[in-house]
Amino acid sequence: MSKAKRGLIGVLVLAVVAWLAPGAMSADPIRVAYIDPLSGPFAATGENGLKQFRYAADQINRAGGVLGRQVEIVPFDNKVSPQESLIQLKKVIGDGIPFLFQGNSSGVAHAISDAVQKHNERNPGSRVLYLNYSAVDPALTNEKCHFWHFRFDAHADMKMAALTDVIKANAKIKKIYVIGQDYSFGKAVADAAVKMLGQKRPDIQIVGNELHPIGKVKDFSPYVQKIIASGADAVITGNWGADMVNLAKAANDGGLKVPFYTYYAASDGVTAAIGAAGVDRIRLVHESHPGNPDAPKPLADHIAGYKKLHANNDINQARIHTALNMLALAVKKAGSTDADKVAAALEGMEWTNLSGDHVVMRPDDHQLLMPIYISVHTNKGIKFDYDNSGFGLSLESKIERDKATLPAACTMKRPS
Amino acid sequence: MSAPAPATTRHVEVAATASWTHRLRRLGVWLAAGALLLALPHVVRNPVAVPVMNQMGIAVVFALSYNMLLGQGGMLSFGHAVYFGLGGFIAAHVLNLAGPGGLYLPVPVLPLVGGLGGLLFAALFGSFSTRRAGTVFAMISLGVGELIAASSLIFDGFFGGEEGVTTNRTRAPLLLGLEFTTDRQVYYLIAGWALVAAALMYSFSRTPVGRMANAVRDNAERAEFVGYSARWVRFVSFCAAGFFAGVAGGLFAINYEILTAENLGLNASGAVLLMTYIGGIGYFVGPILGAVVFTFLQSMLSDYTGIWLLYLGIMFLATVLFVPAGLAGLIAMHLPAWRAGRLRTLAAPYALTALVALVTAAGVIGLLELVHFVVSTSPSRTTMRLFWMTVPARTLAPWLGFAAAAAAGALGVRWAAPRAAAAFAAASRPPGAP
Amino acid sequence: MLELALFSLLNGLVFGMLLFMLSSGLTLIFGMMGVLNFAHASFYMLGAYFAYTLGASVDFWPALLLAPLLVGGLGALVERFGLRRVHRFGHVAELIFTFGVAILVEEVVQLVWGRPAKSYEAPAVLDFALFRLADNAFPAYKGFMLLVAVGIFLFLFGVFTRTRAGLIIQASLTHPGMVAMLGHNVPRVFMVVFGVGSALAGLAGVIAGPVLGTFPGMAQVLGSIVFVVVVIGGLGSLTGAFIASLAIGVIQTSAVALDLSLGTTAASLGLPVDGGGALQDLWRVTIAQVAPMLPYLLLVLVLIVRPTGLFGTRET
Amino acid sequence: MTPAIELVDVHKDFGGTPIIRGVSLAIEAGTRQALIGPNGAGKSTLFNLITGKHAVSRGRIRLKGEDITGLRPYAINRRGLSRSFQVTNIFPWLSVLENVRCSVLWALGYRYSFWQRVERARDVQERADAVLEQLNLTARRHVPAGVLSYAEQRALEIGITIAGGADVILLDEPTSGMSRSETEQVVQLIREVTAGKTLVMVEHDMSVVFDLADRIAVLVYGEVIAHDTPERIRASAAVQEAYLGVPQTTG
Repeated sequence: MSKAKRGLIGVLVLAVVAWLAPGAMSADPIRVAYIDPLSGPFAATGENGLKQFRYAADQINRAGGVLGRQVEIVPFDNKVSPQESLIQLKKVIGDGIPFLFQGNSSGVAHAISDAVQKHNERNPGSRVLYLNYSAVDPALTNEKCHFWHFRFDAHADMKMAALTDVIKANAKIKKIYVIGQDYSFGKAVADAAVKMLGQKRPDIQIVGNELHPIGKVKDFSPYVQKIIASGADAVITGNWGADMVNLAKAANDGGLKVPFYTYYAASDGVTAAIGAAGVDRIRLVHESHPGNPDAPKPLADHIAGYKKLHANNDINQARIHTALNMLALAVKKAGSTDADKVAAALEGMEWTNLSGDHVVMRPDDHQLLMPIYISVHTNKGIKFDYDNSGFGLSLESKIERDKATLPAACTMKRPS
Repeated sequence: MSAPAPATTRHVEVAATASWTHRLRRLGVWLAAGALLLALPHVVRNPVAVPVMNQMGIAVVFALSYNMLLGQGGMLSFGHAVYFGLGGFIAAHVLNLAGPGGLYLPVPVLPLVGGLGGLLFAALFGSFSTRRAGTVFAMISLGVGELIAASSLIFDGFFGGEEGVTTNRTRAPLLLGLEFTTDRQVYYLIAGWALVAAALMYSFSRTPVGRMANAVRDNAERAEFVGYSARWVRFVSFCAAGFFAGVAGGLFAINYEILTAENLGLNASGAVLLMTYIGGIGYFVGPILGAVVFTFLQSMLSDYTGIWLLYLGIMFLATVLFVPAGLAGLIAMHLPAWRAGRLRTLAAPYALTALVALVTAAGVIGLLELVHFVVSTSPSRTTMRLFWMTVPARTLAPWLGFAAAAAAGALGVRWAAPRAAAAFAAASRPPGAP
Repeated sequence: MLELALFSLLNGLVFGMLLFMLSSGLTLIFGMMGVLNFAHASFYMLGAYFAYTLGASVDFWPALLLAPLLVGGLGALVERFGLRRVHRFGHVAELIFTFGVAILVEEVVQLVWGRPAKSYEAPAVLDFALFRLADNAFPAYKGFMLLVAVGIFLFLFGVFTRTRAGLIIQASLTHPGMVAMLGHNVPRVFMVVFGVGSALAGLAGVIAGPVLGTFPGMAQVLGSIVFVVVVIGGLGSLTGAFIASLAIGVIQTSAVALDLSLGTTAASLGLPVDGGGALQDLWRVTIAQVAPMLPYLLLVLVLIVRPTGLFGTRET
Repeated sequence: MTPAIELVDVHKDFGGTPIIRGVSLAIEAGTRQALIGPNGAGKSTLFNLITGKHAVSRGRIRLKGEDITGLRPYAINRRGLSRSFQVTNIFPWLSVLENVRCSVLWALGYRYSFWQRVERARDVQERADAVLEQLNLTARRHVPAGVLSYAEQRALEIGITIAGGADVILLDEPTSGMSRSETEQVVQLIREVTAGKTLVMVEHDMSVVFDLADRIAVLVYGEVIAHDTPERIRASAAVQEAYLGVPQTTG
């Protein structure tokens, strides 16, 4: 018995020795860090994101790379924990990697953004850029904005602005129920919904504004009954993960037929888990064409090529392609990997993404401006499904870029 | 009920005599520890080492405070992170008040603020939870832990919601011109505090109430019949543990400049239980070892494998099953052999056992990684990197190979382990015994 | 409003009975062996996953029988080769061991079945609305869950009051150590009890998986709540577990329907509320929001007032 | 002179079953009082009532004139009363020395101190050393108490009881399970350590009782049927009939 332990200690000693030895010197490729969950409950999302980054990087590399150098994605596992993210950030900085992508969880995003800002202010010699491809808390590009943070996804208020435009046009909707997880994002969605609906359709009644504890609700039936009792014509929710799946299932079981406007009810197992329960009920607000019924050619090729490599994964974040290519272009323009120069090059950069949309990185707050799509969960006319389930998203409406753009509220301090 | 006979591996509370040599030797241990801590950042060249050592220092203080409950006081808590987290949040808020025109509060004093915060809440929750030990205490700690964790997501004003509370250590006034901008500067602060806190916690265990904590752990009824209220003894220990957990939280606030809900959640409470137990709850140094090893594995293992939590779980179970006295117990087990000068006789049988155990481990790890690869990647990908090799994961050969290694290793362990055990028994026999 | 109350009650009943299937096994194990089994909900999770896999190859109905048997067997193995070994190191070691098993099971489930949620569906036969009231539908599958849970309850009740084995178990719940005096093979009895308790948890997983979701975190979501039930009811008391299960089930579901907060309550009583300061959130929070926290609050309160739980006679 | 312990009409029932049925007893300070009676007479229960382990159902208990009814065991101990247990009740993981030291801390005024170190406290050290010497356990001082032999544990049990210097000592069957020679040693030990103190003991071994005790109380079915000097108890017809008439097994 003690021997097994002995062995373990031996391994440990070896590991410590290996760790203490100075790391290999940075070689030729341009290294880009990817900090997201690669273990634990959210690993599926993180791993799929990593694959999409590598897929996009391979395309860039096949086309000759950047400045004659290859792009290498270096993954770091943060377990969606702010604390662990900061440890990984220190590793990124210690390894001399100048760029880092992160997207899962706004809490983590705030932690990283704040730490990057402090690090860059204190250590002008080793600055890093934080490229946020998915965390949607508006504050990140508003009151918490800074020069070394860029966001490539539409933030929650932009999505809500688009969503409320759609609702505004639908005269049949008179009563709306808002339900969400009790934390910053759920509250931000609820507040934005109430505010924007009040401006655009004062006649709509908010018949319920409910927050439930995140990840703790075992059975959503009581909530569904409340929604039914309220007589709502539509539901808005920012729920994700198991909270989204279970809400959809309970709605189906309880016989609730009204549309659900959601942010995260697709892919990474969610589409398959919702399955038939969500058909024509679940709608998704997102930044890219859903691929159905008729995908633009570049997007269709991109998805098809990815599917060939990763049959069990989906392209569910086309913005990853946008983000990495815009970074590559910025490095090219700056002619170096210096964080400040690349950041300057990114400001105001324009790009045509896979959906064929013209997007632009607004210099005032480093928020990418783009059109927004609303799609419905269905199994009819689906060419590119999610989770190999036969279910997927089909385009319902598109809100053009200028309609989805909100005024910038950032006072950007640039390094002199 | 008759008293159970302690297992021989269990720590004997050797009473230290107040002799000169003894005190000198103990002072020497602390001085050596201090010197080592001073030298470490100069010896270790890896750029990531300093941040990881900072994390270790915080974990050490936290785990030691946890062992004041579990090891010293016999109180199994599932909510100790509450005091770590609350202490940290309070420290972060206070740090935000400090600065030009604000509170005069230099950074090095901040852990004390965290400690007082932890103490405050420990006194509050301890007032009702320390009435009983055993299951009742454990369950109340679980309930309190869940309650605080849940309220941390509801009470935005204090906990800052999902983003948590951020702060900036460079805005605080300086004390003696000490700046804390780099990780290395923070390292010395954490190392200093960890050393002081460890010394204080050690001293606590030697005070009347600390000794009575052991007595109450052993036999609460008897303690009441020698004049001590078991509840008060537990309460004082609980408050002290809360204080030092808060100190650790304060150090965390300085190091990371952010506190979030996860710092006081159940996972954090579970982690401190794991690291303390792996290190060995019967020894003062146990939690230190556990915290260092655990933190190291936690932040490094994930670079190599996606299923590191599984390995950690296996390691934890193996510790509970085979080495309940923990890493420290394993070392202490060999003290008799060392005193008798027979440690050398163990080298060969141990090395042999370690070798076959390593083969087993490699086989098992290989199999697990293969399963992980096959389950988590697309069928189109056929090869994976494993142990510095490229392995065709979807063919039978590697599976058979690793299975064979595991089986052969296991057989080897069955053969070698009894020999190592016999060698151990022989080496540990007191001198003069036949 | 009446149908809301009725459905809340029905849902509470379904959830409460499900909790009882879990807590009965847990309290049985605790009562006889003195082990608070942290891994109990893990066996529940394994039940759901086994049924998911079996359901794909055979069908839901055989899986309903097979999965709990498999889980029970696994539980017996855990007792035989793990718990029994740790037993001599005392109760804390046992508790910590089960804590480790819980972690391990969660990791193994992720390794084998992957991280995303599984689309484990209720059988098509039961996919219809049992009855409708106003706009609400009560799914047939929930009726089936209730039926199974009541069946298990009656079965346990019968075993405990009518059979010799049941009487022995009941006696040993109140007087641990008595089994040994009766000349029974104690280790074997422990193994069987642990296996049966695990199988019950597994069965709960089989029938709850389609409704509450089959994902790696499902054990953690339910794990501590089952603990709460068993402790509130009184450790080792089956009656207590039954009553606490139903109470927690109904409290949790009906609290969701209450939109009262301290602020609105105070306002309706005519008290002015000062909504500022760090505690401003305290006034805003509604009972519905804190519904899932209520069991823990109840746990702490019950333990403070009555350390033995509501129906228990023993503390540890 | 106020009695060391005074029981006034003490009753105790467990779940409705009366165990102690109106005991009134005064134990003079400085005497060695034995409590005898058949099994189940309530001797240990009476100890548990006096020491605060159980609460009385009715009646009062006074210690040196002061009412201690309903006080917790530690509060009673602090007023100068200490007890041993019939079944060995020590701190098994602590060393023998630690066991004794823990037993003197409160009495020497250290209370819940977390600013002094025990090994630097000279008075604790001296008192503990003296007790260990008396117990003849000096050589075993660093051994965990749980691994001592049975007789050693019984000695330690007495040591823990008397170390704090209480002047009223209650011993519950101090010689149970011991051989004749061990018993003699323990009797000698008891004589030494309780010199000048009030001793109350429950004992089955009649030779020990008549050897040690100044006064004997006979408890039968929860009532004191006689309380007198050993000679008179021996002669009492009531005791003969109710108790001594029953064949006794000693040891």
